[in-house]
Amino acid sequence: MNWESHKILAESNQWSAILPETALVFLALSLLLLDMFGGKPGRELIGRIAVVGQVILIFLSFTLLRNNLGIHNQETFSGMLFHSEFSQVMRIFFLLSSLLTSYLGSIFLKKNQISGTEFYTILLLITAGLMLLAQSNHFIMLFVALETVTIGFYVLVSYNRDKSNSLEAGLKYLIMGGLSTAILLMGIVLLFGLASNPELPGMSHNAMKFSDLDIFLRLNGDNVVAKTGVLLVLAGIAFKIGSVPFQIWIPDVYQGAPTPVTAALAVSSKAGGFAVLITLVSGPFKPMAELVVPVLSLTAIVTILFGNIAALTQRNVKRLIGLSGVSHTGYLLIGVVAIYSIPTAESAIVFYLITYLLASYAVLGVMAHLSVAGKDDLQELGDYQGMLKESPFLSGVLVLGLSSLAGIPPLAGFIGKLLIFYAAFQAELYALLGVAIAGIVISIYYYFGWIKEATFRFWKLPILGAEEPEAPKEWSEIGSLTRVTLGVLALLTLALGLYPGPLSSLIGG
Amino acid sequence: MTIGLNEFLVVSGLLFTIGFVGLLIRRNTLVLFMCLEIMLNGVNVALVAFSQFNGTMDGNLLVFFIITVAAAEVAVGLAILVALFRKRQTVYVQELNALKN
Amino acid sequence: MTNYSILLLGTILVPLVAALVMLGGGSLSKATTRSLATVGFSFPALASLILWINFQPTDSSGYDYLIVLPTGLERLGITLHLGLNGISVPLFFLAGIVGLAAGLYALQSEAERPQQYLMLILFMQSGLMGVFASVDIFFFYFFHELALIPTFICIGVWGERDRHSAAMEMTIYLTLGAMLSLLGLLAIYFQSDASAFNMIALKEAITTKPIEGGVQNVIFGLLLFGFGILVSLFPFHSWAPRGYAAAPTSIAMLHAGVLKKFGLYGFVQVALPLVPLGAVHWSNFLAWLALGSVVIIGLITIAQRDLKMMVGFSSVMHMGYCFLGVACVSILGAAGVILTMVAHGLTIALLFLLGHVVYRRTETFEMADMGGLVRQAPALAAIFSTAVLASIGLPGPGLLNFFGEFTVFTALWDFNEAFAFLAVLGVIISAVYGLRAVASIFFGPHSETFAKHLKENAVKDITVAEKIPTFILFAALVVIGLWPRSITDDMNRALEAEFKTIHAMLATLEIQPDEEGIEIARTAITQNR
Amino acid sequence: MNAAFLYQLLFLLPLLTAAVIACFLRTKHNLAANFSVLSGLIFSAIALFLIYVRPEGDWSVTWLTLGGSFELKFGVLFNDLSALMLLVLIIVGFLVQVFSLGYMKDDLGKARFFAGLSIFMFAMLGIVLADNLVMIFIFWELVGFSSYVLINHYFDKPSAVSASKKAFIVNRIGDFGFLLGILFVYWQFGTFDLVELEERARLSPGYLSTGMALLLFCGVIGKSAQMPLHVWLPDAMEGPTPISALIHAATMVAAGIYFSARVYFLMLPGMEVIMWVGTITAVFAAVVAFGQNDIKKILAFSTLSQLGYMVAALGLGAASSLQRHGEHAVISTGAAVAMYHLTTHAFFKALLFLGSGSVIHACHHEQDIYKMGGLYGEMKITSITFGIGVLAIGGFPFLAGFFSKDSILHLAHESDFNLVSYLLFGTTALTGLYMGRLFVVTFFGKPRSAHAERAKENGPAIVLPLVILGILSVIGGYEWFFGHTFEAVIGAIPNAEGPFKMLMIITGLLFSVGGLIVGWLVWNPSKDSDTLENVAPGLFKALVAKLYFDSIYDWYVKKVQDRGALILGFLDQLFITGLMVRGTAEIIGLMGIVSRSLHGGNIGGYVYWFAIGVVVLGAIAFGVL
Repeated sequence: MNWESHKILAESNQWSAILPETALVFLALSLLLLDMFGGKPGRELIGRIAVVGQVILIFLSFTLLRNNLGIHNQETFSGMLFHSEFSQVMRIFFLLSSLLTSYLGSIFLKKNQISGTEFYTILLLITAGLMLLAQSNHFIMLFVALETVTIGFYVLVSYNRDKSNSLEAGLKYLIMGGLSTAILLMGIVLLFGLASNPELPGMSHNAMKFSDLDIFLRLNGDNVVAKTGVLLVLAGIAFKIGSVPFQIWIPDVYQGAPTPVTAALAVSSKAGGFAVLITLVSGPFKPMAELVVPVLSLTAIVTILFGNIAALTQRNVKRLIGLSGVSHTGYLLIGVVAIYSIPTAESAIVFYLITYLLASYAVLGVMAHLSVAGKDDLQELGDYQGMLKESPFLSGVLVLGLSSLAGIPPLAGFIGKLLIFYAAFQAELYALLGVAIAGIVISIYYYFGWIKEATFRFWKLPILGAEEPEAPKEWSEIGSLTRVTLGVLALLTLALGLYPGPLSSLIGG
Repeated sequence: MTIGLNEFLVVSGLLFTIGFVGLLIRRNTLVLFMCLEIMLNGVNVALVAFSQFNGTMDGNLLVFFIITVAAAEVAVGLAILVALFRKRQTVYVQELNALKN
Repeated sequence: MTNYSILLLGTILVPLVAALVMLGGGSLSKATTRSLATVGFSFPALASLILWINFQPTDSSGYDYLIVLPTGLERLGITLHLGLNGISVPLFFLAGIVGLAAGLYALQSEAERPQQYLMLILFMQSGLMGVFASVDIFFFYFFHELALIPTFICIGVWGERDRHSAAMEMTIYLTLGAMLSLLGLLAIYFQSDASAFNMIALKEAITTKPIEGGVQNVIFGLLLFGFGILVSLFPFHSWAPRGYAAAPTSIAMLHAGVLKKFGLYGFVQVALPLVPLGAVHWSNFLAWLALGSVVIIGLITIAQRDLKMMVGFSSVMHMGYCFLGVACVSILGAAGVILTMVAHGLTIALLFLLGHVVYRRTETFEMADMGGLVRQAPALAAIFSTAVLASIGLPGPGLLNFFGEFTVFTALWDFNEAFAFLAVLGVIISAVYGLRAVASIFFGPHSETFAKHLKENAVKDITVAEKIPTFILFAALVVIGLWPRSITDDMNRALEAEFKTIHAMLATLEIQPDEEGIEIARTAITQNR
Repeated sequence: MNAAFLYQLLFLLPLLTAAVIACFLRTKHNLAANFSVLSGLIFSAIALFLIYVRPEGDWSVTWLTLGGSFELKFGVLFNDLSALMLLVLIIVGFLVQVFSLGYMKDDLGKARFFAGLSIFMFAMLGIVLADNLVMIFIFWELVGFSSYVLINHYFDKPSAVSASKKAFIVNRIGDFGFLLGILFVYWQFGTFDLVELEERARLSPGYLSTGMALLLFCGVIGKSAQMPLHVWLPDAMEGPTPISALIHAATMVAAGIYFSARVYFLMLPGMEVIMWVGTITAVFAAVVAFGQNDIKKILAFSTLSQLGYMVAALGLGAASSLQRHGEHAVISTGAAVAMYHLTTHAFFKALLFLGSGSVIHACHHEQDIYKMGGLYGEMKITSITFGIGVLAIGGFPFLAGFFSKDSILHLAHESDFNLVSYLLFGTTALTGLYMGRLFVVTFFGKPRSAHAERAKENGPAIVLPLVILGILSVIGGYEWFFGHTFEAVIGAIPNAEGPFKMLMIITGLLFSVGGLIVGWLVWNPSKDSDTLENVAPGLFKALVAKLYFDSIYDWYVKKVQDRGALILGFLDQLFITGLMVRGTAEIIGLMGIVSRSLHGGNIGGYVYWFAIGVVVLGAIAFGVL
């Protein structure tokens, strides 16, 4: 193939910059069409088409990224989008996450006998939204992309509409989400109103564009309204990433949502929030370091501690994943704070997010197999007893995933934390490091406790005689696809821990 | 007295606050939806005012998006609420707390 | 890179590969598992022996067998940089030998699902070899963790009484220690302007631009608490006796014998040369805690009635000697630490092993329920009491233990006579608990419980299969004990170079170094305080 | 022949013997015994060659060097002093081995016993030949180990088990000081080597100190069972009698004396204390001996008492010798005298112990002298040789004990410490008396038990060593016996002359023979019970209890140490495991429960979180926070 000609072609047409997003949308729409006109055989193909389409897109985006094709480091659509290196990586990240969600979704849909067209459609739209979100360079773009994602998630969370819990979760997510949208908008409005005020220096007629706002805030950093606006925007994002005190919805929603959606919320939605946050702190909010750094530092501290402590006594695994996810938000926030002095900390965050993705999907993938059809979801820690005996494969994946989340070497999660630590060290954030350590130590308790439930509890005790295991659970059958998917996730978790080189060079830095 | 930017902003702030307080104290989910709408409308007021007084169109532009989004949000919200009402026979948030702790 | 470097890499890879085969190979037949495990345990032992014998550093860094492999983390200064120097060689050998003994004993264990058990121990073995073979500090830490995780799992799955809670406590506590030491190690790197995160580069960087005194204090403090927890320094010891009591024998052998030495090795290899001023600053504090380990834990050991708990506490106590050696901040003290570590590693592994051999015969660890076992198992009695006497530092079987302790005491007297006085009390204390244990297990009349047990069960003397690992450990202990120069000559050279670095560093800090440069530093810091 | 090779051979021989027995001959008892004796014979031959021929050559191996000057060596320093000690070791050692062939004939642990003996010979050899302090300490501990093993020979008996334990631990207490003393010496003089130390101590005597001397002396207190660490020796009699003779009478317990003589130059500042310790031990043990009925215990106390003499001699000698002998004396007078007494004591005390062993063996392991009696009739050789031993220890003129005791009392007389002189003098009288009691009650009168009635003289393996030791007890004190081989030691002994010599002869005669006669009168052998017990039961009870030293120590161990340990263990559980570790975990767990309960499931409540968040952020923006 002649890459050069593609390059020229790509650069000549702005639309080619958002080719993956466009393709996703078309894919989503074609799924709807297929549902309408494809009849029964067409409907059965929907899931597969969605997956195959995403695989192709991932391959495409990956090729573009590897070969430095497409549009890089420049604005498109009159400054609405900006295609940074970082956002290109995040695109693949969201696609990957979406693919895995589709896979988990197929298990979920099959088990609950629910039609899947809307699930895939919305998922693909959300993914497109997330990808645009990561590239947005303008508050309007940001808002629209964000709301696409959020509203899509409202639907997905309550997708299991036969279960009142799923609906309740959707409702809660909606109200809290609506509130946070309002807060975010208020922030945007304040910033916009101030920055377009002709009486102020550095004012702009295009004040919602990040670069203009950057210039404005450089000159008006002390303005109270500007400060308020910045903080309200941060609050809106804090809802997405789930940092204290805007994390309170997380356990309930995670618990009620279908497991694949929980996974997407935990990974994609959070990563989307971080993508925005990183764009903002390395762009328009850069001049506000004096305000943002202490706020984010404090948030990081409280988030790490709260997430871990609240997870400590949690027995419901989905809530546990949610709360532990809160603590991961805290660790990531350390990286965000570090960006202020070490711009390369960005790649540490990306690496962390990738390890988090691998481990989370591994764990949630295992969880998806425990939610048995026709019965209430098995979500209690106690349900994991004797898992090793029932399904050594799943328990192996679970152990690797949880250990990676806990940050234990030689797994990828450890390297992720290490990179964050490196950044924090270089940024001299010693207090945050101390808190992170404390958090990690606390987190060992619940991660290891889970592993303990799954693996320790049926072995013969040499001294006290055998401990009788409870009656075995019904684990849904593990197909070869599951084996491959979860196996690859677990192996990648291990491989990236043992040899992080390729990924870390891919994400730059 | 002339109505300037500040007056608009005060109204906007009031709307926003009323919405927020409503969210805090009201228990009926439908009312909560309305409160959310009020908050968003508060934002809209401010946007329009800023656009007007600062002479840019961006604010007006955003307002349309907000209205669209708000509509979508409420549509989804009502759908969920109806489905939930079928299951639980209530719209009061203090009774919609099966998911907790 | 020579063929020996490949051998060095092999000590890590062979057990790792064996473990991975067991992990990924489905259910292997018993014979396959056993032969895989035997290879996985023997290879590092033999290789470590060869590497130890051939050790001849020509590199100016004092390292031999250097090998560098890429990791992709080069921009973080991390490469898989392996090599041995005079300080790590004895410990590397220790890891190989204790690993072999523990592995051979694990082969005889009646554990359910032996394949998984052996797999985890092989992982551990791989990590253990890696810890002492790493020049790169990241991998030094990394391999430690690689070995630590199987420890937790093995305790949790194949352990004994209280295994769940003991495993949990140990995991959390040791994670805390590991995290603190990781912070300390990273801090050294970031404060030093070194080009890479390995000991050679760090030492070079430190010589030209030492870390500032106050920062050194903080870093050493982090390492002190981190390593202190990992090595069960008083009062952070509570995980150790409980953990060991719950651990399966081979795990206890490997952890108490080798893995625990990570922290002390880190002190000698990393902390002392790189942050000596911090070490001097903390030395009094460290010495007091170490004395607590020796005297208080020693006395608590006397009160133990459970054999495994006793061995566990005694291990904590002996670590106190090592910490005292570290607190001296001198060549002699550091050498004493290494000697004691090697001696203690072999001895404590022996004691855990033999303790379990006894348990197989008495089916209890309660010493009061034993008694008079010598009549049924005279050879076991002889071997066990010799091992206990070795552990209490009796020259003869425990010549190496004695040399280690004596060197530490000598260094300590120079540091502070009163400390030496208190530390030597340990000599009496250990005799008390050691002999009491031997007496109540083997001598005197049978206890009632044991007499009843004897009526129902045939109790035999130690078997050949049990003797083999015992013999391996004893042979290493006695040979090194009789000819300590086999390790001390290289060690001394490395330590002298290390202290030369310290002197050079003190020179740049404008503290005039003389023959006892560190003494000057000590005075200097005392004046500043 | 090169001496180095002989030294190596000497060290290797007993070690290999022990190893071979331990590994291959554990169940082949007779083979093991014969092998051991044969090896002992070769050992003795080599040693004799070394002593009398003194071949040229040194042997020294560096064990390890660290830092600059820290150097541990394995080397041999062979001079007149070590030659003398070696001579004692091989004579008594070989005779005891022969004796054991008979005495341990039917023992089940014979192989173990002989292996232990070989280890002992090895360890003792190390102390004798060592050329530096650390090596001495190493073998010092090792000898304690062999003693432990051998006392523990009858491990079925709880008393033997606890005695062995006690011996080891008490010795360790002494070694505690010893070790510190070595450290002290090293940091003062920068070397462990004895020759270098002597030189440096001579050049800079200012570095010596009382503390150093007393710390080193701690080791002697432990090993030579001086007050207050004497308690282990009487208990150590639980071991087989040949062991008591060799280890706990003739050689090992005397190692402390030998060591002090070897490093007398380091001990000088502490001599006064040393003297007093020795004197008090001598008196104390002699008194307590009256309360013992166990034949071996009586002998043990007499050993204690005689060791006290030696230690007192060490102390006295230094106090007076320095004026008379020049700085270049190889050995101080006191040390020489102590060594002299050590030698003769080794002969007659080994004789007495082996004699008692013969009696015990004949009486089927009966040890109570009031269960014996009338043995003279059947066991003539044993009785006569035992009698020689009794006379020798009592100082009967011109027997071995007379000369050495004479020189000690002479030193005491010459010194400024009159009280010491009187006490030591008086103790001589006591010695005669309790030995008289022992001899009379054991061998005369009527048999007081069935065992004693059936007692018969033992076979040649037992009797022959008795005869040889009997002869040595007679001739072992004369200068011609030593010749010039040990000139540096024997030549340094001051000789009493004139009236004092006469006094010595008279009192020696008086006390030894008088002791026997008075003993006969007071403890009439026809009686079945002890006279003192009848006359003064309170005093006797105190003596039986060894003046309560053991009770006090037992009380300390049980009530203070063990309880302290338990309490510490409890506190450890409470504060460290409980409060510090679990407490922290509990607090965090509690916080976990609290924060978990914050998730009430009510949207209204959750909105408050957002509200608080917004308010806090607003406050920050407005600079309130």
